[in-house]
Order: sequence, then C-alpha cells, then structure tokens
Amino acid sequence: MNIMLLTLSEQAILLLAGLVLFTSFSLLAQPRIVAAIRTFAWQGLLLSIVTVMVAIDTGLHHLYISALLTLLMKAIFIPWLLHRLVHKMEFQREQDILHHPVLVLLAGGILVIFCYSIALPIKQLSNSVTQPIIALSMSMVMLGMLMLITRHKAVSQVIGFMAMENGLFFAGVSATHGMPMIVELGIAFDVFVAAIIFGVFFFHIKDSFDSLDVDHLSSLSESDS
Amino acid sequence: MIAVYFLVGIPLFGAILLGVIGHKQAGSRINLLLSFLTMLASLYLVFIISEQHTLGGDDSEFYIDSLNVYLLALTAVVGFTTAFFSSPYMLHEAKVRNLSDTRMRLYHSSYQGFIFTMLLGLSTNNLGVLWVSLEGATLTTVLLVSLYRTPSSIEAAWKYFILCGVGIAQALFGTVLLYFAAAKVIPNVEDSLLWTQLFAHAGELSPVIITIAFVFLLVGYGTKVGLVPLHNWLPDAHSEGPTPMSAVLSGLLLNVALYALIRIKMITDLALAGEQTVHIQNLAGYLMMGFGLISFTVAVLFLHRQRDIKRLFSYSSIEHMGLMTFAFGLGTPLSTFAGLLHMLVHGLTKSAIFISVGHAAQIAGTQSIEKIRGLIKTQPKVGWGLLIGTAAIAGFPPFGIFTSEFLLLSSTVHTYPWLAIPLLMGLSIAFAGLFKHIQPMCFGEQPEGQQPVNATMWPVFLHLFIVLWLGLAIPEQLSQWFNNVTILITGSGVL
Amino acid sequence: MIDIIDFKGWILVIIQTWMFVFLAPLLVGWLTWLKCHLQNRSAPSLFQPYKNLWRLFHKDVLLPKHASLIFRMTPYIIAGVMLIAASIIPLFVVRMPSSATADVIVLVGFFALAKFFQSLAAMDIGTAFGGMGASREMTVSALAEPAMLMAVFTLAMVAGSTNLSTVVETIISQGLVLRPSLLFAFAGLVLVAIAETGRIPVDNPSTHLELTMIHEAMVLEYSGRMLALIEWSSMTKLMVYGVLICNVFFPWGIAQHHDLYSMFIGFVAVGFKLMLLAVCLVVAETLLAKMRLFRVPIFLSLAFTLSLLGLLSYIILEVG
Amino acid sequence: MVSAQFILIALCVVVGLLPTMVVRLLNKIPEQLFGQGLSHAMQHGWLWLTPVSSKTAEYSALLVAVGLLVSLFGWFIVRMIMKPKRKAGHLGRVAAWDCGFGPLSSRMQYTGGSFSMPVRRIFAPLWKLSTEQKLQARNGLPLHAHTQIYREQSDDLSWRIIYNPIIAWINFVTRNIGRIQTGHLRHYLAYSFFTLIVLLWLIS
Repeated sequence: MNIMLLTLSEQAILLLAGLVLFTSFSLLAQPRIVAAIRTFAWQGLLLSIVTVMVAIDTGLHHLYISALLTLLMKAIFIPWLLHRLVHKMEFQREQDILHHPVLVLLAGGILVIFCYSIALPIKQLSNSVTQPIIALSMSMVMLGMLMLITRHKAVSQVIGFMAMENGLFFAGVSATHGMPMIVELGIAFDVFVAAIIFGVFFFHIKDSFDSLDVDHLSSLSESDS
Repeated sequence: MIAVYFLVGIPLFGAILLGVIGHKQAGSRINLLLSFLTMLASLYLVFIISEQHTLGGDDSEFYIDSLNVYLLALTAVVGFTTAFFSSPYMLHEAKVRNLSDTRMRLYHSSYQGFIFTMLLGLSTNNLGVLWVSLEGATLTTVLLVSLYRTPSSIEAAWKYFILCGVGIAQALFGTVLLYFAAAKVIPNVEDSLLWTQLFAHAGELSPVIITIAFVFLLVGYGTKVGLVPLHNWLPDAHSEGPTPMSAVLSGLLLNVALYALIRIKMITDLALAGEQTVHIQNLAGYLMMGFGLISFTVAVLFLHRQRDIKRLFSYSSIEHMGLMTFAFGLGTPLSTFAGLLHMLVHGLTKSAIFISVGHAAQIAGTQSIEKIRGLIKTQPKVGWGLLIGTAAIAGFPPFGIFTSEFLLLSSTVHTYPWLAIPLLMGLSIAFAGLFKHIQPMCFGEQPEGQQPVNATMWPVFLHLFIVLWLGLAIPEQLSQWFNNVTILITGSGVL
Repeated sequence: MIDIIDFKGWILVIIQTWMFVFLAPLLVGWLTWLKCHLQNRSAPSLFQPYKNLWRLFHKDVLLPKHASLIFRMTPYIIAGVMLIAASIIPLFVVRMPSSATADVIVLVGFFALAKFFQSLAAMDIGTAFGGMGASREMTVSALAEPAMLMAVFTLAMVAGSTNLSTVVETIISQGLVLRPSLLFAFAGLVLVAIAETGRIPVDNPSTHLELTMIHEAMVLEYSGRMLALIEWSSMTKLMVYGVLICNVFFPWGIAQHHDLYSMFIGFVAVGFKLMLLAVCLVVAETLLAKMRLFRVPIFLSLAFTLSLLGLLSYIILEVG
Repeated sequence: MVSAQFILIALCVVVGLLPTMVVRLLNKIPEQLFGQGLSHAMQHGWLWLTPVSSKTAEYSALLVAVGLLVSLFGWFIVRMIMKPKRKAGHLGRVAAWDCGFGPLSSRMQYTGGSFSMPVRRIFAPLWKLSTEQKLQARNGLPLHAHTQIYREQSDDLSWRIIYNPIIAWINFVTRNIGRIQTGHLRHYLAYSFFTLIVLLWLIS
C-alpha cells in the first residue's frame, strides 16, 4: 500500500493513528502517575479526533456520537476521575518505577512488529487503510497488557486497562467504521461503570493495605515457598 | 416474544428497584419474589419453545433456540433456588459479619443485576450485546466479591476485576474483528453482529480474520470460563465472596461464557470449512480440546492441595468446565451431546454443593477444611447434602454427571483413544482429591460446641434430585433439544 | 436351537445320564484292575466298586457330634450336581435337548458348585482335617479352574461355540485336522482333569496318610450311604472328565443320528476310547510319584501355560 | 433384620433364574446410549439366554434349576430304595475323629488364616510374605516348650509398586503446580498475555 495513493483524509487518519500509538508507548514508559493520566487524556482526545475524521471521510453520522462519547469518557471524565482520586489520596508525587524501561520499550517494539505480521494476511482482503489500522489497534491492546504486567501501582494498572480499551475502540471506529449503535452504547456504559468501580476500589485497597501497590495483594497464593 | 421481554425485564426492574429501596427484610423477600417471577417467565418460555422451536432470529435482537432455552431455564431456576437459600444465609452473615444495610442493598441489587446480565447474554442474538452483558456480569459481581471488605476479599475482587476485564477486552477485540469480517458480506451492516445473520453467511467470512478473531474470543471468553492458564481469578473470587454468589458464579456464569464460546465456534467452524487441510478446518476444535484438557488436568491436580472448602469446589468447577470445553472441541455428535448435558447437570450440582458448603462454613464458622468436622453429627441434612453432592460431582453413577462423562469418554475412545487415558486418570485423581477432603468433614468427630444453623436444604435436594433423574432418564423434550443443537453444531444427531 | 418338547430326546437324555452314572464305577474298577496287573499285584474284581457302594449303602450312618444340616445335605447336592453335569455331556450321541440348556462354561460352574459344598461340609464338623482338606482342595481348584477355562475357550474358539454338542459336531465335520491349538488344549485339559479328579501325582485316592491327602481329608467323617454318594459322585466326575476328553478331542464314532445302530456304534466307540484312556492314565500313575502339595502349583501352571498356548496358537497359527 | 437379607437373596435367585427378563429391562439403556443393544439375547424367547446366537452359546437357567431338582429327587429315590432296615431319623452321633489325641476343641479348628495358608504360600513372592516362628521354652530346652509364637506379615506389592509411586508422583506434581497460583496479579496477566501471543503465533 502506497501512502501516496490515499486521500488526504486517509493520510490524516494514518498520521493520527501513528500519534495514538506513540501515546501508548509513552504510557508504557511514563513513571510519574500524574503525567501518565495526562498522556491518557491526550490519547482519548486523539481518538475522538480520529473518529471525527473517519466520520467526515465516510459520511456516517452515528460516528459523531461515538466521537462525542469518546471525548466525554476517555478525554474528560476518566482522567478527571483519576486526577481527583490521586489528589484525594495524596499520590501526586508517587512514581511507578519501571525496573528495566529499555527492555520494556524494546518488548513493546517487538510486539508491534509481531502484531503487524499477524495482521499481514488481512492486507490482501482490503485495499484501504484497514490493515495497518488493525495491526496498530492490536498492538495498542498488547501494549496495554504489557503495561498491566510491568506496573506495580493500581492506578497505572487502571490506566493500562483503559489504554487497552482505547485500542479496541480505535479498531472499532477506524477499521469497521463503528459498531452498531446499541453495542457502542452498551460498551460506553460498561466503561463508565468500570471507571466508577475502579474508583471505589482505590479506596478499599488504600484502606486495607495502606498503599496502592498491587504487589501487596498477594496473600491468596498457593505456592508453598 | 413477550416472554423474553418479561424474562429479561423482571430482573432489570428488580435490580433498579432493589437499588432504590433496600430495607434488609423486605429486600430479601422482594429478591425472592422477583426470582420466582423470572423463573415463571422462563418456564413459560420453555413452553413456547417446546411448541414452536425457535423464537426471534433473523434481524431480531433476541434469538431463542434449543441451545439457549434450557440454559435460560437453568439460569432462572438456579437463580430462584439460590435466592431462596440466600435469604436466611445472608441474614446470618449480616449478623456475624456486621454488614450494614447499604451493603445488603448492594447485595440484593447486584444479585438481580447479575441474573439480568446472564439472561440477557443468553437470550440475545447480538454478539455485541452478548459481550456487553458478560462485561456487565463482571461489573455486577465484582462488588459482591468484596462485600465483606476484608483485605483478602478486596484482593480477590481486584484480581477478578482486572483479569476478567482484560479478558473481556480481548473478547471485544475479537468481536470487532468478527464485525469487520461480517460487514463485508452481510447486506445490512447494522445486522452484522447478529448471530443468525453471521451463521447464515458464515461460509463467506474471510477465514484469515475469523481465525484471529477466534483466538481473541477464545482467550477472552476463556478467561470467564476459567480455562487454565487464564483461570487464576476464579478460585479467589469464589472463595472470598458470599456463598450465594459462588453458587451462581460457578453454576451459571461459567456456563454463559462457555455458551458464548460455543456460538463463536459454530461460526468459526463454518468459516474455516473451505480450507485445504483438516488441521485448519478443525482449528477451533483443536484449540478448545487443548485448553479443555490442560484445564482439566491442572484443576484436578489442584484439588489435592486445597485448604479452603470453597476453593476446593471452585477448582472442581474449572475441572468440569475443562471437560465441557474438551467435549465441544472434540466436536463429534456424541461428545457435543455429552457437553450439553454436562452443562446442565454441572450447573445444578455445583450450585447445590455451594449451598451446602455455605451452611457447612456457617456451622463451623470457618471455610478452612481442617476445621470443618463432624457435619453429619451436627446437622445431618447439611452433611448428607454435601456428601451426596460431592458424590454426584465426582461422577458417581447414577447421577447425571456420570452419564455425561461416560458419553464423553466413549466418544473420546472412538475418536482419539489415547486421550481417554488422561481423562480417565484425571477423573480418578479428582475422585481421590475430593473425597480425601470431604470424608473427614462429613463423618469426623464434631468439635466442642458446634451448633446447627438455620439451613434451607430443599434447593440442594431438589437440584440433586433433578441430577439423579437426568442420570436415570433424560426427558424426551430435553434430549430432543440436545439433539437439535447437536445437529446444528456438528451436522448430525445422536438420536 | 433344540426343541425342548422333544420327547424322544429327553428319554435318550435320561438313559444316557443313568448309563453314565452306572458305568462310572466300572471305569474305576477297570482302572484299579489295570493298575494292579501293571504293578504285579493280584487284582480285585472289575465289579469291586459296585460291591463297595452296595455295602456302604446298607451301612448305618454315623454323624459327627457337631455336624449341621449342611453336612447332611452335601452328599445329595454333590451327587445331584454330578448327575446333571453328566446329563449335558454327550456320551455316545450328540444333539440331545439337555446339551442346549447348559454349555461348557456352566459345566465348570457345576464342578465349582460341588466343590464349594464339599469344602463347606468339610469345615462344618470343625476338625483340623476337614479344614486342611478344604483348604487344599480350594487351593488346587483355584489354580486349576483358570487353566480349565482357558482350555475350554480354546475349544470354543476352534468350534465357534461353547455348546458341547456343537463343538463335537464341528470337530467331526472338519475331519482330521492337525490343530496345534487342540493339542495344547488337550494336554492342558488332561493335566487339569488329573488335578481335579484327585489322581496321582496331585492326590492319591487310595491314601489316608494324614499329611498328603486332599480329597480324602474332606470326606473323612462321612459314613454309610452318605459316603457311598460321595464316592459315587467322584467316580462320576472321573467319568465326566474322561468322556469330555475322549469325545471332544477324539469324537469319531459318536452317534450323530438318533437311530439304534449308530448309537450302538457310538457306545462301543466311547467304551473303547475310555479303556484306552484308562491305560494311559494307569501307566502315568505307575511311573509317577505323588508330588508335594507345594509342587502342585507348578504342575497346574504348566496346565495353564499349555491351555494359554492353545489359545494363542489358535489365534496366531490358525486364524492370523 | 435377617429377613431383609433374605429378600435380597431371593431377588438374586430370581434374577439368576430369569436372566432374559433382566436383560430385557436393562437393554433400554445401551439402546439409548449406543443405538444398539443385546437384542440377540432374547431372540429365542424368555427361557433361553443366547448372548450372540444360539449356535455360539445358549443357556437356560430355569431348565438347569429344574434339572438340578430332578436329579436331587432321583438320588432321594435311590436312598429310599437302598435304605437300611433301621428307621430313618435315628442317626447315630459320635465324636469326630481326633487321631487319638483326646477331645477336639475349638482352638483346633481351621481359621481364615489357616484356610488361606496354601494360597498365600503359593503367592508368597507377590505379597512379600514373611513368617516368623518362635519357640519359648523353659531353660532353653526345646522339649520344654510352653509357648509358641507365630507371626506372619504380608506386604501388598501392588501397593508399593503401583499405588505408592502414583501417590508420590501426584503429591510431587501438586506441590509444584501450586506455584502457578502465585498470588501476584501481574503474573496472572502475564499468563494471559503469553497465551494470546503463543496462540497468535500458532495460527499465523
């Protein structure tokens, strides 16, 4: 696929997709929690812009609603909620130290290549931008998981989780031009409830363990040692 | 169709109602009443389906056929009996654990919400809505797992939330890919996630995309089914939450997740039918067989080292889910039939066991296996209920689980004889693992001052009676349904 | 499938069964006569066993003090079982209605039933001898029965049936075929028969030496007509085994039709075969010495191995 | 109390005498499960049990039982004919033979252990049988023995060779398999992650 052959709006979508992927990487490497929340908000914003672009490109009106939902949920509500919680629990200065940042980033890079190779066969089926978009969104999902695995703090795990969700949403919007409305509303509602429940949990964990370090949550172990 | 609306609507209404009001006493009664109404609706639906076979479909949002109607009935019935068990149980718990009214309100509201999500997931025709309802099932139960607010229950709930959330997110990615593939072949794009449409056009779907989608869906819904190595949330969540929750999680939710997997597999099989080699054609089956066998083996081994009674039975659930996944993966008519029967009998038996376990834990005041002793002496009903339930789940004849396991084994011997060896070995190890723990709990000497509790055991005996009955004779209508589904899945029936 | 309302057939069954029973002492007499001549002793009359039985029947019965009903019933049960066992074996004619009711596996079961009651009766009186005899008898038969069944299975596989009549007919109809499986089964069955009927080298029917006897130890307390019945049944048992071996492995001459001439031929043939068999047995008994009890398992494992070889050689050499 | 056992025994006898009836009742189960049952077993009516065909094997329990009764009756007639002159029912009772060593006592009876002794001797290598016989005598003179101690020990080889290793192996495996349940959420997520990667790698 030659980028020269695409329309300008498609080129813009690809550019934005690249930026979204970049935010995923920066989330992966960002040790400061407050900064990570900010990056997450940026990612949400970029996503809603992509959605608007796709809506313009395809002329599908319901995508505007999706874009609005994304903006409200991913760029405003969830970052705001996380911010508030962090302030309330006085975690502004907390850092989630990454032990081997270079290795993690390298692994992230390999993941992207891996996902690209997985999605490669799809290329023959479509001549639009979908193939790289699917590869990108798959890598976003994988990077989100990688973040969940490498981080120790509950807050950063939630951000990783939400970043995964963003990857899914990205695939839904860009590759398939939005899911049926009822599904999309359902997903948005679920994410909303999940965010609230996450908030509730922060307090519970803080109360019970006096820290948001999930490594303390390991009493239900069955290994003998 | 009105029956479906009632079936789904009553628990939704109940969840909202119980969330708004929420007095302790009235709450449990309303919960019971609503569950009863739901059950009536489900029985009405069964009646309708036995006359006209399918309901909804095509471009409708709901679709009821032989595969989900019995699961719907199972869910509603177990939902009702568990609600019956939960009212005295939760009163006792509220007293012992000092639960506030707010939490009891949360409990009752979430209970109805959970039943709602499961019924919605089972009855919907839309794979997207199925996903939403499975995610909803996680959300409604996660706060129940941490209901007691002990550090370990919060830990369990957190793990449950994150692992299932991540799993379900992977399933969503799979759903998106499915939609992506379907949108190319289904005329009306808005209908592209409807299962009936997907099934009708499954042969035209792109095999490449469907393969990737299936992997994501398998890992995603497999997490909820409790397949090893994605199972780690399951024992934690089952052991730390209130027991009625464990009963419905084990007996129903796992079934719903497996149901989703079966629906996906049906589409995948058709989509891959045109591939060159048999290996690729049966890819979905092979993956499910592999996961099933690994889950079964690992869970069986875990049974031996349990110290917590609820963890013990949650590993037993993993074992049985592994067996069912294996059965559906094997994909012969007989094994599919066995898998369908196993879903039913396992759901009934496991919920019955968890009800007995709940009372046993209340009698002993702990869930630790070492401290639960002399149940039959203290309260014979509970002790015998637990013992008979365990015998049923271990696959003793003449209970229904024996029948389904026997069918599965014989179909395994036909197709892959060497796989019957690990299955048989695993079943006997599971026998030993369960009875090693259960025997002293039921028969041992009772500790000083152990008192009987206010127990409702009739749900247990009702469930076990049905399981026994299914082991002796499967009703004509039910076997007809199973046969229909078997034909739908494998192309040929067993009857 | 044989018509069970075959009146003539049933009469034939009754005649044959009683012939079986009444000729059994003659076989024993013949054996003793032969043996004495071979060992340079003066021989008793051929009809001595009849005289013995007659005398025993007219003697009074003396019961041990603690004997129960089992002890008193056992002789009748054993004799009854032997009678019905005799009725299903084709003596000189095949295709009798009785042979359809029970096959050769049931025959093994009959022997086991008789042995069970005999051991029970021996233990009933509570002496050490009875227990010892029962214990030894059970040990021997526990080892002999698998060998016997194995030989029977070989036969059944060769003939495709476990029904004795059918087996005999099949083997006749095949003519002379040198089957290794039948040779092995024959050898195995002979060894089993020796062990089961209590002949040398497993047991000595004429000894009453405490430490060596098996069968005699069990019947030590019987007297009068009860002893007579027991003695008679063991003679019948010997006859049953003899006829079984003769007629199954060398069935030639046996009557296949229910007419007088062929039945007469059959009768002469089986008499001749039994006489020959007795000669072989006597020669073997004269040459061999009785073995220790704990050598018996080796003897019987030889029987088992032979029967197993029969089965295997049928599968490997004759079918595969 | 005992009558309960007799009911069961009677049922056993009935089942044994009428096997075809039982087979017919049970036949429904294999027919439901496998679509084929033992239809041959009863093709010659209720009296004959023919597992494969009448050519191969047939058995009529009822006729055998009748035959048994008839032959018992036959011997009874023989007994009647050959009856000695004295009236029946007055059987003489004497002490059992004791080899001339004085009256028999219950201690001389065969026990379960002594009954199974020959079999155990024969299978001694299989059961790791070890017997120990000790004579306790006064002043160490063997002829003045007052107590004899006899001890026998058996060890089930199958237990040692088959069961114990299996138990040890299962214990070993379960001990080690517990390690996958580490308690750390991040490990669990890693399982899920790597499962996904491996599967994707497998299909590509």
